[in-house]
Amino acid sequence: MDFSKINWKKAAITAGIPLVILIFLGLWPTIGPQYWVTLFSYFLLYIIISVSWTIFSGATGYISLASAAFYGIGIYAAALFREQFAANLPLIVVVLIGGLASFVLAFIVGAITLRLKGIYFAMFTFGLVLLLKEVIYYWEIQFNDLRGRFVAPESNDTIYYYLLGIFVITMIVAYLIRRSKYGLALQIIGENEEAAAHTGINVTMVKVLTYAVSAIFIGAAGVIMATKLTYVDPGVAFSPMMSFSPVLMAIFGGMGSIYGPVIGAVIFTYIEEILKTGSMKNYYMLIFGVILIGVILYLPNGIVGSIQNLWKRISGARRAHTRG
Amino acid sequence: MWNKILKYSIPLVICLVLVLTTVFASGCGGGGTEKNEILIGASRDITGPMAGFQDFGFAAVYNMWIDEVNAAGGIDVGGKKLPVRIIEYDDGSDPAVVTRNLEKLITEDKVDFLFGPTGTASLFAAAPIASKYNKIIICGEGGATTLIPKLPSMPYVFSVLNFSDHFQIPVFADICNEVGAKSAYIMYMSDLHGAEYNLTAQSEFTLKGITVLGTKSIPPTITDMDPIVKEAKASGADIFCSFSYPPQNILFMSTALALDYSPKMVLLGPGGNFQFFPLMFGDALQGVMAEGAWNAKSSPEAGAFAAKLEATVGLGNMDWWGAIVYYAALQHFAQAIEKAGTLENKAVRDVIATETFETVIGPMWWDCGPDHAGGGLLPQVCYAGQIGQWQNGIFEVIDPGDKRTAAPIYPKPPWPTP
Amino acid sequence: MHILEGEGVTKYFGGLAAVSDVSFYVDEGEVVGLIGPNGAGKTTLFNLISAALEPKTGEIRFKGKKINGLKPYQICRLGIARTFQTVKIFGNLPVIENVRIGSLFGPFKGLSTADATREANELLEFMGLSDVAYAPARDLTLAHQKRLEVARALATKPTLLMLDELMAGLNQTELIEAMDLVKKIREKGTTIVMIEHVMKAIMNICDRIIVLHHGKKIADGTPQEVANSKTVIEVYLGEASDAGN
Amino acid sequence: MDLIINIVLGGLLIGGIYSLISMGLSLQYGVAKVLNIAHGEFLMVGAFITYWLQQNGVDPLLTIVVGGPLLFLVGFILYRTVFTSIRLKAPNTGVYESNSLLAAFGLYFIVQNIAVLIWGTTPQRFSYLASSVTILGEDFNENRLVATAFAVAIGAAFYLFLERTRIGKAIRAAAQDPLTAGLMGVDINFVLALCFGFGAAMAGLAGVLISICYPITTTMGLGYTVIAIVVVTLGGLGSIPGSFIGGFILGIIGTGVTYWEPGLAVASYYVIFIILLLVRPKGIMGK
Repeated sequence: MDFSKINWKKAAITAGIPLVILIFLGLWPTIGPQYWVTLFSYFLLYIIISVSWTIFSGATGYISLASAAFYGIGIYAAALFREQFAANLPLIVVVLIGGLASFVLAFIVGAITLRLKGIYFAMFTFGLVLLLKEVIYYWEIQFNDLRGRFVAPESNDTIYYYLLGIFVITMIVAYLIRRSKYGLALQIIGENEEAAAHTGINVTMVKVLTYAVSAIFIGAAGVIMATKLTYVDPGVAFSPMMSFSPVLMAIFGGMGSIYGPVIGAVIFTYIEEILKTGSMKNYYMLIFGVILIGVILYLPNGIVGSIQNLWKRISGARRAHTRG
Repeated sequence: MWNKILKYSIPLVICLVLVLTTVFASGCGGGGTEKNEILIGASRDITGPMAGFQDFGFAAVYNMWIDEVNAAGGIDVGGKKLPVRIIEYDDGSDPAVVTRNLEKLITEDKVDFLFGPTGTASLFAAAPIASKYNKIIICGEGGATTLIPKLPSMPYVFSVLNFSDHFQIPVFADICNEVGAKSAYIMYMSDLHGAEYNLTAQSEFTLKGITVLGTKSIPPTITDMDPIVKEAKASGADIFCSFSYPPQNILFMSTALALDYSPKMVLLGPGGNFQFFPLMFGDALQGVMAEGAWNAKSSPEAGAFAAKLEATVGLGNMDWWGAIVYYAALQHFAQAIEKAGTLENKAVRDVIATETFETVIGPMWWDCGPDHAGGGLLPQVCYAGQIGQWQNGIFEVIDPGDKRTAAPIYPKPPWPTP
Repeated sequence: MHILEGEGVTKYFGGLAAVSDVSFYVDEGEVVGLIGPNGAGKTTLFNLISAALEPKTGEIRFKGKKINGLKPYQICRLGIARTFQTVKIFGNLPVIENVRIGSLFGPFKGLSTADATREANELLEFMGLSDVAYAPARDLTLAHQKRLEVARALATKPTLLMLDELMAGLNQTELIEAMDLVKKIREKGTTIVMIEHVMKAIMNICDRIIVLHHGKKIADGTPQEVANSKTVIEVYLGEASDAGN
Repeated sequence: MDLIINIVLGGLLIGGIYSLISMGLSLQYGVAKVLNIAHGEFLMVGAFITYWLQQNGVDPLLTIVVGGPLLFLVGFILYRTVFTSIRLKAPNTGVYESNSLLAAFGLYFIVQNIAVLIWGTTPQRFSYLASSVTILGEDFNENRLVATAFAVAIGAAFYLFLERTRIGKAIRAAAQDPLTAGLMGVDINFVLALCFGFGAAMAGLAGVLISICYPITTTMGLGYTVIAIVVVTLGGLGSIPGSFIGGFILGIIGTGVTYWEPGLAVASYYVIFIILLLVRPKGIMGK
């Protein structure tokens, strides 16, 4: 390897800043106020979900509304494997089970929806969430005489560190996929699927596998969150908001970079928090709706994209000025 | 190069802003050690499908109670009168958000006590969180059999309301025996509430010689009840039970009126016991029964309370199921704090769990299991009534025994001609 | 040796036979033209070969091996590349990236990133697109977009290149450039099958011409033979007189 | 036999309203390409306007004259202000579709919460033609009979409008291919706004008819939106007759499943929906 070619400044920025952030996040439970640890858990949760969503949907343009299904499967994995089948299964094992269950579900969904394009795919995945919710409701009432299940709580710090772990893995995987040949394949599938296929890309494999891999993190996060919710029912587990939130957050932040969904998730969660508990709580959903439409109308590239555009315009203008 | 730096600095700046806000927020939230008010937190459904309960459920009663307490200078805590303040957060009826709100109330706002959320599912979400942080929570709307085995491990949870086998259905079965109703058709909602009422009714009816001729579960989203009403009509059962929530009960009434299905006895779930029901259905409600009951005639105290509550919330928002027990539980709660002389949750909890205080429903105490070690439910004698029946615009208590304010009408008169 | 052979290839759309019992062959190093009036089944035949569609009956062989039933990406990796009637480039990506994608995914064993970049630069040079290498592909003129598509196809290292109406919509100068380009590609040893409406180009470049009409093969021979074929003249004249009416 | 009569007639009586909602969504989703999650909210608004007028002594069926045009106007203006701008800014159809879906989601929050602020969340109902009529020996609600008759009449009138008028032809052209229609001199933004407006109006009219038959709440919209989405898929995207027939089919299936197991009625809709998407995404009437 030719070391002289490495741009050290760039490398330092690329590796350094995430490292600083990571150290900060790792120390957070010891320095942050108690509730803010909880709030950061929610930041991490939504970052995991929106980044996972972006891995597949952001690149290919297939709008998946099945996030709630993967999340819900994780939650039910926790309810079943922590409480019913094997009461003392360690949390880490259940997290893996939840991730695996989501992987399998996503793999099946991916494999059977190959023919569906555009909005049909969105509708199928959304229908799936609602179907799972209805069927599990029915199943629990008819055959188990219960609606919801209790899940033993974990300490806030445990939940936080698990989410942090999943977050780190999600970011690394998202980064690697984006940087790899594989990510390029995803992107050009999004551009033109037919041409991609004739350029030697195994479109089916790339699509199904990425979709399934991206679902793992959502399912794993679901397992952890079940221990925070402590009481779960199909309505909580398969809440359609979990399908729409990642889409909104990713678009809000911008899908052009890996940081877009992260920023979108953090800001969205924070706005939600302020609105819900502030003096405007009676109008919270109303304001939420207005913000949503505002973002789509005025920030179509998301926050990151818009700031970059703005920057380009400013710097471009300056350059033009000096040249003139 | 600039683009690269920018790309990384944006998230950094945002993180920085967040951290700074955090520091400020926590700096302001700290406060001194000297308490000058009693802070109560509640996650309530302010914008969601059950927002209506803000006007006539637990919230209506606790708001009135807080105003009264503060008008009198507050609650005496160790010789110092402290006013009560409530912080309410919206959860849109989503149990996941209830969890998050309660954590904020406990860890960020540092509230002293909690009041329960709206609805059974939310209550179930709230109870474990309150237990996790050892915070007293007094729960209003909601309650279910599934909670009972959990209560011994949740000593800080106090659930006020009566529900299925927590006395309602057994009393109803006794009334059926008394008037001679022999057979029943059960429609229940396919959720926790409906399922357990159905199970309780099945076993109670079998125990007391009432035949169940048919059962049907309905989803919460049902829009068309014709098939069920037609089937119930064809079954010829004396009793029709609707174990569901206000929207389904209203839909049942409308459908039954239109298809002229008027069984001898109709028992409705929540909704049937609220004043908006007679406002909606008028004379058609004559003889219709619902679960959980009290009225102005229950006792002189109840009469005074009814007048006071009506003056506060208006006649249309009267709740003839829980209002009086909510209020009694709050009176008990205030006296417990005064007796404990502290806001320390463990001490207050022990007083609540063991002591009997005089309230609007007479002497009231909590049933907290062996050694008063668990969470609490009210014993049967404390309730003003289990089953009510609309008679000439009044929701009469028809329980057998001394709680009764009027004898049951059986069979129910046919629907009035429109 | 026949590099590509088709035997009784048939494809229906609904009840209509788009390609009906067509047998054909392409020899190594040849340039074969595929012509016929609109709706004759030319593009459908391309789609069948490149596995965008699957034939109802019949067999397609490449280098003696049956290839129908394979997926498009497998066909591509075997060494058959194609372009599209309506240009299908990756518009939001830079021009060079479009070509690099061909090298990365198309060959049987994909190239390393560095090799792909080198290869892409060479191809862009060859195609005369070096000046616009870093522009987003969607900003190119139609003629350049078509060239880019050919470059991307060539990047997959095909032994057989299928060009679908490369010359359509080009002006006179661009046309001549395109014809030169095809000759240059041929000189590199790539076998070419091209669908074309521009007769001048066909007659000039092709070694052999296959004529389709209503999904059936009606002629197959040198440009001279085809130009003199009665059936072909009738079809084209009939077409012209239809259009006249 | 009784059961079959009950299922088929009962299904037809509920299906008329489904048809109306779905035809509305078919215009918005099939033609204007907005998967309008807020569709049911327009229905809810129509229902509550009727309720409010009825409380003030106006005959519910008269509300059709008020509610339809009013919601048309709202829908039209919404498209001209919000969705046109999204369409013009979007680089391709995919982006337009997903962005407008999200905008519709925002609209859903806004409309529903304004309604909650005005009308609360308590269910409401009023009594109108609340007696039964006997058909083939089975009892049916009179108000549902009337509602279905109106639904069919409105649906048929709208179909004729599409088939016979110039504007109708422009709408159908836009449904086939917006780009070409635009080239042919159709003012595409205007036509799409018309479609959105008509869609909102149909939802509003369905709401009027629903308020006559069933109790209404400010949170009921989404349930009907989902039904409409299923029906539109069933009937074929953008096919008005398909949605019309699909509504009745879904009504019959729903009623049938309710007789058997009410808890699975909604689930059965999704099963139909998912199977259709897999087997025949074009719908029964799609080309």
